[in-house]
Amino acid sequence: MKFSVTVTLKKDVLDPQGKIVGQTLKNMGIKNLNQIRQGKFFEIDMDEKDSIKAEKQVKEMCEKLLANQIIEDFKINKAE
Amino acid sequence: MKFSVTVTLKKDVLDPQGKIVGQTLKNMGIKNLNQIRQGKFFEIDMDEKDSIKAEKQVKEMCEKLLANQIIEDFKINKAE
Amino acid sequence: MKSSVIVFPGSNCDRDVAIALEKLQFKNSMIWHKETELPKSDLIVVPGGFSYGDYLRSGAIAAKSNILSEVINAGKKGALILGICNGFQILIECGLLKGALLRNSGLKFISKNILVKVQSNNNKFFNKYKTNEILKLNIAHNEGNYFTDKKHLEELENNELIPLKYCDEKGNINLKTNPNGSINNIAAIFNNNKNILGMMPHPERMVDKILSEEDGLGLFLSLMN
Amino acid sequence: MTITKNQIKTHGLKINEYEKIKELLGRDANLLELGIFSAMWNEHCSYKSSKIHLKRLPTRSSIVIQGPGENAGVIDIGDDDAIVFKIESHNHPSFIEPYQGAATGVGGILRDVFTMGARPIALMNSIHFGSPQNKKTQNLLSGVVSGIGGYGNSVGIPTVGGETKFNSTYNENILVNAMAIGHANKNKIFYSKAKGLNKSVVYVGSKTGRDGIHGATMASAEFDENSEEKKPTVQVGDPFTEKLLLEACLELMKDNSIISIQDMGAAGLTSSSVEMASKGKLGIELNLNKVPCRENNMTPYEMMLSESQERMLIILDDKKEVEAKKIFDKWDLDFVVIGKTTNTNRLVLNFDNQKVADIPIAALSDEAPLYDRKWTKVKLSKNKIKIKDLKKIKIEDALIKILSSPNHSNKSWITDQYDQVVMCDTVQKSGGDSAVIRIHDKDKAIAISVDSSANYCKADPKSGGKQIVCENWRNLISVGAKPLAITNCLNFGNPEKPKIMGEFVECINGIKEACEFLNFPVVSGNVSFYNETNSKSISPTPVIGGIGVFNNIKKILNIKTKKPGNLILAIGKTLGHIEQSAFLKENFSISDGPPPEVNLTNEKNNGLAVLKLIKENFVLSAHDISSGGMLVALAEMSMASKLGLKIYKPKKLINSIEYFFGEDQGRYLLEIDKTNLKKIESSLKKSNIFFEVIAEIQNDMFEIEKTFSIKVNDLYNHNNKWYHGFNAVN
Ligand SMILES: Nc1ncnc2c1ncn2[C@@H]1O[C@H](COP(=O)(O)OP(=O)(O)O)[C@@H](O)[C@H]1O
Ligand SMILES: [Mg+2]
Repeated sequence: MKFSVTVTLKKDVLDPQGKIVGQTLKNMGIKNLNQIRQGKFFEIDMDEKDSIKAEKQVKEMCEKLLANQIIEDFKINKAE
Repeated sequence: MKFSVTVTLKKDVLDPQGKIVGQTLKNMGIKNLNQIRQGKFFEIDMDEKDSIKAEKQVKEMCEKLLANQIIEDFKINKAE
Repeated sequence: MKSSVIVFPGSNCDRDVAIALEKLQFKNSMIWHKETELPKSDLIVVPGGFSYGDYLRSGAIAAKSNILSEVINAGKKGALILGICNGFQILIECGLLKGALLRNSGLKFISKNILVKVQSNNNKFFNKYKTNEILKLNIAHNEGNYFTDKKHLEELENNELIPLKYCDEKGNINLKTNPNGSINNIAAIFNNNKNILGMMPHPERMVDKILSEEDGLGLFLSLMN
Repeated sequence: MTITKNQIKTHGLKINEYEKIKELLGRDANLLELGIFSAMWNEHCSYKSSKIHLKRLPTRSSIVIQGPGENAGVIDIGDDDAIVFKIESHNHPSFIEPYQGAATGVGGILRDVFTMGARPIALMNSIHFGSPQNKKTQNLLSGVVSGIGGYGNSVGIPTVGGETKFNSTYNENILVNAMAIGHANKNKIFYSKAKGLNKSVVYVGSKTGRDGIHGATMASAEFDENSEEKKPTVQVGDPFTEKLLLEACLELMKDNSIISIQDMGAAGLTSSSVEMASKGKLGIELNLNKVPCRENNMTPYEMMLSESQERMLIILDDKKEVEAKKIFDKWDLDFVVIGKTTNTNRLVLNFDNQKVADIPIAALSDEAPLYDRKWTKVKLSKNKIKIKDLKKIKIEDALIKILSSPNHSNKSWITDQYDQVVMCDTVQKSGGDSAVIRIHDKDKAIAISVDSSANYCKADPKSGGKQIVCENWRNLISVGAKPLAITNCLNFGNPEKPKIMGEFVECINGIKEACEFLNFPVVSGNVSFYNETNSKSISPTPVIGGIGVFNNIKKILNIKTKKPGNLILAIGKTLGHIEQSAFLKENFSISDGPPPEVNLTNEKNNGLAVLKLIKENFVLSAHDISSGGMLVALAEMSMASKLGLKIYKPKKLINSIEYFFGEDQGRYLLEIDKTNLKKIESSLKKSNIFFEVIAEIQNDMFEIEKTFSIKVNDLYNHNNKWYHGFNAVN
């Protein structure tokens, strides 16, 4: 069973990476860029048929390791 | 107009981060994890009403900066 | 005085800090991360380096290791803990210190000698320095851009919990003298009890006259007090 | 299935080479065998075009423990200490993917050094980029620099110096040469020669993936528009695993369980197993089902040709397997017995219970083609350039132009991305003439310098080859070290062209002559050919990495002037050779005429005289004079200390421009105390050394008497501008 997870910085946390990427893009001529923020993306493949159980495990993975919840939010998607 | 972009390592390209994250998750007790691979995630906000034009610009951003196409693939999603 | 240096796969300043400690007559032990018990020590050091390659978030994976639960217990009981560079990142990831260390604002690894100003010497770690003394130390990191919320920042500022701030020769603390984008030029922070210190600069790199100035010595000397 | 012409071609082999393969096998090769031959017979692994010329290099002296032929060279620095070092190119991969290319270049050279039982103690590099005006340059520069830093910083080895140059000759072929230096006990050096029958062949390190398949073939091919297609061969480095592998290997090396050990570099499992067997005159048999693989369904072809990083092959003593495995388990690394040594003198590969390849070892190594390629003499330009025919230029403007040029600008934008002091033994970082690293726990140190001068070599390969060895020797002496030995990386175009081959042969002749004269042997090296795109080749660029030793750590010098009132002494005669100078290049875009002459006798005498003065404690700071000439060297000393200089006008009837910017060889600048001048003069006169007092140290102002005066701080600012402007985000 496959999942994807996105981890993004919370709104009020500074995103130095996104900021520089944004500046660079503007310098490259993309003037109508309002904002870009950078996060992480995980593709997860579980050896688990029970989708409820699998999703619970993915949530646990996010809470315990993949995201630092003090500064980051995460979102789990079930892959088709 | 908002987009999200995922940038992932091409198949067969070594993902040292994903490897260590996977090992750590297994050590933490998630035994049924087959594989986890790590990529990047971008949230992009464009000041552009024309969705075709905006998407073209996002594609350009990916090709020129956000993804290193030698080792990475990207995917663009229009955010709701 | 007894000290313990915790070693993770990828640590690379463990030997350096051990040498500094031994130079000052600490009885030091190196503790491998897989161990489950910590010898009784007056000081626990979490050294710099790239534990687990800095993968995921620097310090995140080391923070899950066996020995860290021992370190956390010791810290809660009041043991002195010093986290340097990657060690600071680990102490943050395991919750002993609050806030976050983000990518440097220039998005580049920075390694150079910088200046920091001692904000207060009213603690176990800096009592051999004078307040407002300017120290030359070395930094070498990718993620040293300290960030925290307003409330915690006020707490830090109001309770003398920020022992070091980046500055210039004249002691100016401002954006121009900030190497990595750290909020309020913060280079080091304490927990509320001031028994746990996390710092980005490497004091152990400034203790040997043949190599450099010796501004780092004071920290180790303070700890012996 | 028979091998098609097209398959032969895509494997980088010539039809007649394949004919020879058939002859050696006594039959057609299968595809796997063809792949193995192509990997072993390509230029990168076989040195087929260079071998007969490399043989001429002097490789011995009383301090050489191991010369070329092993993973790295080894020299004796007294007591039980040995220094293990080598330089290697990673040019082609870095052009395609600068970050990973440079990073894996560093990783590869580190493994060459720790395979021999040495703990790496320093990294150096030589990187060459196209013109700053070239659109690709900025991206390549920033990628390469962060790749070098990213790898070295993470493994925890200080990157302490190197050189960075820009020239349009590298527009489509950048150079990334990395050098690693390690320290070992001289009685515990490990070699790659296999010994003993039926010994276990053990695979350790990372798993094998599909990366870099045919990387070695790529490094041996010219680029063209279709190079894009070669992209998937880029390898990704994992410095974290390298650090573990380093610690695990050094831990295992503490006892005597290793019979021989070899890293898997170019052509991975193929070249490592063949090399070990070939050196030991043995056979080797592998069961490929045992190879730790990262992906499912990998074929024998992929396994044998993969260039996945951070892997090693070890031949172990019989009874040591259990203990050895424990060490690798501790470091979470794979440790698998994949085969054994045999007496067949053949490489035999089994997969799924079938023999899938069976090749005589000698066919892959000793019988590999060797070419004595045609070469033609390089036409030398005799053109003289007359200063008075050029547009008039003020000395100070010319100086500032040079100091603020890409090639002469301060490199801190680069070096601030390298951890230069981790391991706490860095006595001198980059920025001086040589880096200096203390031998851990001892009162001794080594000096390291990396140099090249492609412009000189282009104009006159032989003289340029000599010059670069001399410059390297000078750099070591300038910090007070006694030069011991060098490694070299020879970067050239397509050797199948007689003109390029001519540059190569003559450069080697120059290097040979200088090394012999200075007793400065070559103990390791690397050749990178085919640095050529659409038939345009790079200027010949030999890079020399030299090592010197200090027996007294208190006698280490740097270029920082120390005290107002002290004098600057120039050692060596200034004739004012202006052709091929930075002055002409940066101010008039002229690069014509012959390079400065190299007089080996003067070079040696001057160098030894400087060492003697240093030994007698007369020298307070020192700098050699190289690109940019005397005035640039003086400015560099000033900028390092922020102290000014009052420089005297040349006494003789020599043109000031030629005097201050000429690039005559064999010269040094030394800071001395006035009160010692008499003693120094008489000592130098006695040994027939030419010298002149040329300046006095003062505060703040850098000036030439009655000519110009500028604040040192302004010079410094000019010198520190370019990189930041070039790499600014806005
Ligand atoms: N220019 C050179 N001068 C001296 N020795 C060289 C030179 N080029 C290569 N060698 C030697 O040839 C051997 C093979 O080199 P190489 O294929 O680069 O080794 P590896 O496979 O370990 O990278 C090494 O011992 C190396 O030192
Ligand atoms: Mg090798």
